[in-house]
Amino acid sequence: GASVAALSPMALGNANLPPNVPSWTSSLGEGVVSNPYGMPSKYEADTIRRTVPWLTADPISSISFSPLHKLKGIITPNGLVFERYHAGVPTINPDEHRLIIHGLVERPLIFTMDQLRRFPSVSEIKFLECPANGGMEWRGPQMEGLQFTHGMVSCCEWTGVKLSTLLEEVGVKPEGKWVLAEGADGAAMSRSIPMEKALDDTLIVYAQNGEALRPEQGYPIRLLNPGWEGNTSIKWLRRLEIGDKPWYHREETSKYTDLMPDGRSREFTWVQECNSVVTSPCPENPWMEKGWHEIEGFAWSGHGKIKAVDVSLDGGATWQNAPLKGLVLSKALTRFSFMFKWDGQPLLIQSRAMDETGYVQPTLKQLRAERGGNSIYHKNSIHTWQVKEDGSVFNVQLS
Amino acid sequence: GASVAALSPMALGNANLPPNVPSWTSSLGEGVVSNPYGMPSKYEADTIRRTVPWLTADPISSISFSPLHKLKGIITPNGLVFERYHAGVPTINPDEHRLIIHGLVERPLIFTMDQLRRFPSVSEIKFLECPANGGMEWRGPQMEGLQFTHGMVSCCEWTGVKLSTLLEEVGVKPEGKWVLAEGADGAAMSRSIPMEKALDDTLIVYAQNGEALRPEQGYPIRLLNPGWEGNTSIKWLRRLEIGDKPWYHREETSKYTDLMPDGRSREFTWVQECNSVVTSPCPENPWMEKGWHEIEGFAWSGHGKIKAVDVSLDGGATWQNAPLKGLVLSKALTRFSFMFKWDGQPLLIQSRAMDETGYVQPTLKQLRAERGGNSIYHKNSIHTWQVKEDGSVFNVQLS
Amino acid sequence: EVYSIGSTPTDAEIKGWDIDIRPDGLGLPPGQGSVEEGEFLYDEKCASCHGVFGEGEKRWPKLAGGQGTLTNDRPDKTVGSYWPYASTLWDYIHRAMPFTAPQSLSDDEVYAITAYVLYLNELVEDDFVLTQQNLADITMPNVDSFYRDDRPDVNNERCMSNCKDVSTITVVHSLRGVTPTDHFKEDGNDGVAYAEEEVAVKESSELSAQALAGLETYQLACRACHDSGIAGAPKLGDVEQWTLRSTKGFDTLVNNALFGFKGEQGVMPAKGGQTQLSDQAVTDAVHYMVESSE
Amino acid sequence: EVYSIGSTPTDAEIKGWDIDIRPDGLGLPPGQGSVEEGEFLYDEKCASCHGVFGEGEKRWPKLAGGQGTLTNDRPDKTVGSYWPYASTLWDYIHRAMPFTAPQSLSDDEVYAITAYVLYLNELVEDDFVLTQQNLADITMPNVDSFYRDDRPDVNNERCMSNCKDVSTITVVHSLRGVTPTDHFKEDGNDGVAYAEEEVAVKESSELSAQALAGLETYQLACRACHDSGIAGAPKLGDVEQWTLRSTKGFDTLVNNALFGFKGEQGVMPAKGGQTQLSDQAVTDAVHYMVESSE
Ligand code: HEC
Ligand code: HEC
Ligand SMILES: [Ca+2]
Ligand SMILES: [Ca+2]
Ligand SMILES: [Ca+2]
Ligand SMILES: [Ca+2]
Ligand SMILES: [Ca+2]
Ligand SMILES: [Ca+2]
Ligand SMILES: [Co+2]
Ligand SMILES: [Co+2]
Repeated sequence: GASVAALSPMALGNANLPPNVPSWTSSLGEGVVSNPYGMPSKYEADTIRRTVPWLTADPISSISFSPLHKLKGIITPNGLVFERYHAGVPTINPDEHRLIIHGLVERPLIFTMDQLRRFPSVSEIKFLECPANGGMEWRGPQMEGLQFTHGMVSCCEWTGVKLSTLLEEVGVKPEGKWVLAEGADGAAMSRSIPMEKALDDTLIVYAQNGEALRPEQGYPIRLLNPGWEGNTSIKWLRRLEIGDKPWYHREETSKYTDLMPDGRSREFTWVQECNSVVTSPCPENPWMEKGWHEIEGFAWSGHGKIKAVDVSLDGGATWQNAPLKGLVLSKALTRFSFMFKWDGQPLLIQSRAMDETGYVQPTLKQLRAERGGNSIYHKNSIHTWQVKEDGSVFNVQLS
Repeated sequence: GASVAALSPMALGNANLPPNVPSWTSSLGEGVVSNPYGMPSKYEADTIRRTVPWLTADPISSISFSPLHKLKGIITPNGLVFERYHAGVPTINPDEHRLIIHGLVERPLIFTMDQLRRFPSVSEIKFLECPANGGMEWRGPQMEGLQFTHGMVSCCEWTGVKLSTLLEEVGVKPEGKWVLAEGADGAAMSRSIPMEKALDDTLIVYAQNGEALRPEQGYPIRLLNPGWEGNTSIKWLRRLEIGDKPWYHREETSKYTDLMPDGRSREFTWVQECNSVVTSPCPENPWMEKGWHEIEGFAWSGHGKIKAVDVSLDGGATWQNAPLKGLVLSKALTRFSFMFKWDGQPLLIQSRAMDETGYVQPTLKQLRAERGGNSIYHKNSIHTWQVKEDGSVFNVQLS
Repeated sequence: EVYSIGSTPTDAEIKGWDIDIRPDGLGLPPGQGSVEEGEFLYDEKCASCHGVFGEGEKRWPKLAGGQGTLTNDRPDKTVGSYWPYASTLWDYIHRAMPFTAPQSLSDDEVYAITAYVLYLNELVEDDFVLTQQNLADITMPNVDSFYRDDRPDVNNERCMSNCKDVSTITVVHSLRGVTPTDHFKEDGNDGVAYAEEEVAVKESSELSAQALAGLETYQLACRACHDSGIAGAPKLGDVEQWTLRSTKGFDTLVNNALFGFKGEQGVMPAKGGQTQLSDQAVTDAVHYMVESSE
Repeated sequence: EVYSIGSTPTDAEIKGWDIDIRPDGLGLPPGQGSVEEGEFLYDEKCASCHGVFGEGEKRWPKLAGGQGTLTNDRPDKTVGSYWPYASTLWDYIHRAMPFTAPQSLSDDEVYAITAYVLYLNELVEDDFVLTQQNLADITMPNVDSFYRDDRPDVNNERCMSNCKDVSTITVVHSLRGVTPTDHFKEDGNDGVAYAEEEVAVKESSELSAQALAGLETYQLACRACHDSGIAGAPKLGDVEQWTLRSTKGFDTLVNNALFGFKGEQGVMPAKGGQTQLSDQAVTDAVHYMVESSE
């Protein structure tokens, strides 16, 4: 194989390139526990979460985006999981934190964090997504990189106790149909969860990708509602009250309701419907050379497993199946891949996912026709990257 | 349920306990991108890798252990993956790093890191273990915690290119039966890999748990031989040479050979055989209360999937099956769990794993009878924790 | 009950944390508050962000107005125009507001401020007194407009070829400059995608000792408004604004900072709302702000 | 060839990195070196860690001796007693030694040092000259003792009950103090499980400017031996040892540091082996060490 383009890094000077002995080969590096808790290479310093200040009034109630363009596989490392909270990240001493479960129950209970770890635990890889992901682009493309168009989604291995296990401990009364979950942060963030979900797959989580939850993710404990709007997975969880009706709190009335063109609004739009995006190429990962490239991306669905992903290179006129790779897990990011030999022609790359319910990811046109331009949340439409002749990539919408 | 013991943290003072409003609820926390690359809570500061200085002459050629007692699920977060290297961690500029493949091939090739990312990629969750894991205890128990008895194993989602893909590019000649892999570190660490493995599941890895490889793990690229001795998975990989015979370099003669009682030695003992350990309770995780506890641990096998794990509470006289939980993947850590109601009696807790080949994890007595006390590597015997009446836990061996 | 782990909370423990309010009034504590009392409290604790008339300062949420706009091209969703239940307002103010001091309001204060926000939305009269008893009776204008999620609402086909006429495709480009790519390519390691115009603030070496002593207080109590200039607050480093104000004399500035005042352009709460601060600390912070803006 | 990604390396590029040596001699470059030349080089570059006779200082590897011990209770695995091939020695010295300066030796130097390590193991005579041609002919004593992995070698049963007589179980406890649990429970955040006895080193405030200037050089070039006292090096802070040596006069100390010397207790390599260091830097480092040990 001969290179089709010059090896541009050569321009950097060749002291470390063959035939020379690189400086890092002719010397000793750092010893063990130089970093007892390790960090990425200094050459990866631009792999960080980022925020967009104009989105919110203050960084304390705001969002930061995962650098999806840098991520591989389905696990998001904890340091790069997107952040969303309403009163900043509280610094909670786990020894002084409690979980209370009360309301329409036989036996209200209060738990220390150590006690929660005595229950049978489960570990599950699930995505977590803010329903506002992509929501800045209902009216037109605004964001110039994948980190900002789709970066409000992450995927981790979560460990904790099934909520159903704890509900069995307290004994839910027959009238108990809803659970209010409440955080210990300055927003005392609260959401109403229906009992069916609570008894199905909701978790009380204390670990994330192997280690204790990160503060931004709810340390020491959080709720996790797999496949649902991220905000329902209450962080810094302190209280669960069982009731017979929903609470209609601020985050399920003023926010996280979807305004329709007729002036009415959908409420309790919990599920994050099937979605997908190409992560390479993307504006941050342009193509530097002609020839073969892996067109790669991920798909996910709050309704279960991804069944298939198709890729189009011509803006949606023709599609080809892109094989899934790695683990295909329910309500988890799922990778797809499509090898393509690029000869320098301009492209309009799209991906379209289908989940196990048979639902096919819609076009933006379809979504807009149904929902108008003001519903903010749940924009899961097919996304388009424009690849130019020079390999640069742009966020565009087709109409 | 009533507590069987006093809630000891109460002693800390109750300003943040109910009915009070905790300080972190009545104030604002930190805003987004306060930590563009996030870190654990300050209350988890003791969840770190640790080393044992007397094991090696210098920390630059040494080992640090993963805090297994703190880990949950099967993913080891990158900051806590155990470290082992022979000349320190080199700081490699990825733009100035290359991979050369040459020797008995049709077309030698040299790759930039960007070029490697153009190949079809795969992501797989695999454990990585140093064959010296547990090797300090052939003659008797020496280490006082799980971190040190078993901490040379970690498990990540690795992303990269199959070595077979690259070997197809260079075109291996019929005489090519072995691959020499060589690192760019100060040890220029090298090992001979047989062609069958290279064409089976060996990977050239550039990402780990979603993000770029960590420097300690071979940034920007490393080899990964799933299920094999960690040292064969050459880090900071710079060169692969195809040859017709193995090289018998220092790390496959002086080291990583197993001295038997008859004075002869096994060579090329690549596979990490089936192993398991209870991670809770353990010396670092004593039981603070009587009543129900989850006895939890993990098992792994370099030969494939874990089929079953049994737990004994009486030092191996009687065993009960401990259900596997979560993902059961080939050559990956696999969790098991056993609920147990503890009334305060002393216990000798053991776990015993069986893999899909039918191999059952041996006793230390069996291993010693076969291998004596000087083979250093591959001590995968059943491990014993002694639980005392007060819930404290000790590393013991039974004879 | 399977595992008998955990203990039984006392009634007092539950009561301290059981703060949720429901549309039917369940959870409301005894108490009351009038629109009149509410106005006074609102102006002091809320107006700096949400505007004297609930119109919202800068990007801080608007609380009033917007009725009848929900089908507009740019709908205006506020408590009055959008929220289905008054209970939500009581609950949210009580659990989360004021932003910088959550759960600091007494129950009567929450009744009063809730009454006033309803009044700003023309939902109650100026002599209205909100109580535990009458809250659930308030009907919000938009209450009947919510319906349960009925998705999936769109139905795409898995078409594989000839799915559209390529010649009809129009490409709409993104607005350049919103998240400039150079912010995340080279040296953008601060986590901020879009740098707002930086105010040139002085180096600490140029500041007096007293000004430096005020830095911490500034960051604790003043930054929220004076960094960005919300609620009409003069921005740190804005020489023009600060020169103007300094003409009143330094003592007047300190006095206004200590006791608060309502100016033409906005409201300055006493000690920035952090009444636990010493007078000295606040004075130092004023030194810091004035010197930084010379 | 499927994807045609990457480019063709030049022969020179491959040659620069192609350093591996095989038992059959494949890979050995032209060159040679004698035991005699090797002794000189070894003493200068290797003995500080591996001992003048290959006996190994402290925990640094032993290179010679141990023949006939492989079936002992405490076997002694060295180049002579254990290694199957001489090529491995050449390859390893060339790629990785001396530890602090890998790949710094010329090919002839590697031949000479390899010859000397073989001589220390009584595998060649003192007049031996190792060459590209004769290396593969050297037969190492342990070459026939290696056999391919024949595991699984043990066969456990999946017994479920009555697997052993509980009354026969003897519990062997771990040796307390090796990895004390208090190091990873409370305040052990330095990542070190077992703290070795600390040497009381002076505060930097007690040191002269020249001594402080030498700190960096100390850490770069001297620490490896003088922190722990390997190769007979006087330990930093060991007042007795340093007082003894200071009696020779400061200039003698500096001279020995600059040009190296062989003392009774060990070898000091010239400039600690880091010959790129300026004389001044080394002098400063001696100041640092002497003052720190007063
Ligand atoms: C320092 C600024 C600040 C002050 C002072 C403040 N708020 Fe807020 N307010 C906010 C912010 C920021 C939000 C949005 C929080 C979020 O993102 O969840 C908010 C949200 C609200 C909302 C919900 C708006 C909506 O549309 O969902 C109400 C109601 C509210 N505040 C009332 C009050 C009241 C009443 C007070 C005084 C007692 C007050 N606020 C004081 C900043 C402030
Ligand atoms: C500063 C200390 C130091 C110096 C100087 C040094 N070495 Fe080493 N040597 C080491 C260490 C440490 C190791 C083990 C490295 C590892 O962990 O892989 C080692 C390993 C070796 C081994 C392999 C030992 C075995 O049993 O596997 C040989 C052979 C060797 N060195 C030869 C030399 C020679 C020859 C020189 C001089 C040219 C030299 N060393 C200089 C520290 C040193
Ligand atoms: Ca309640
Ligand atoms: Ca007014
Ligand atoms: Ca920039
Ligand atoms: Ca070669
Ligand atoms: Ca000699
Ligand atoms: Ca300690
Ligand atoms: Co109250
Ligand atoms: Co050479």
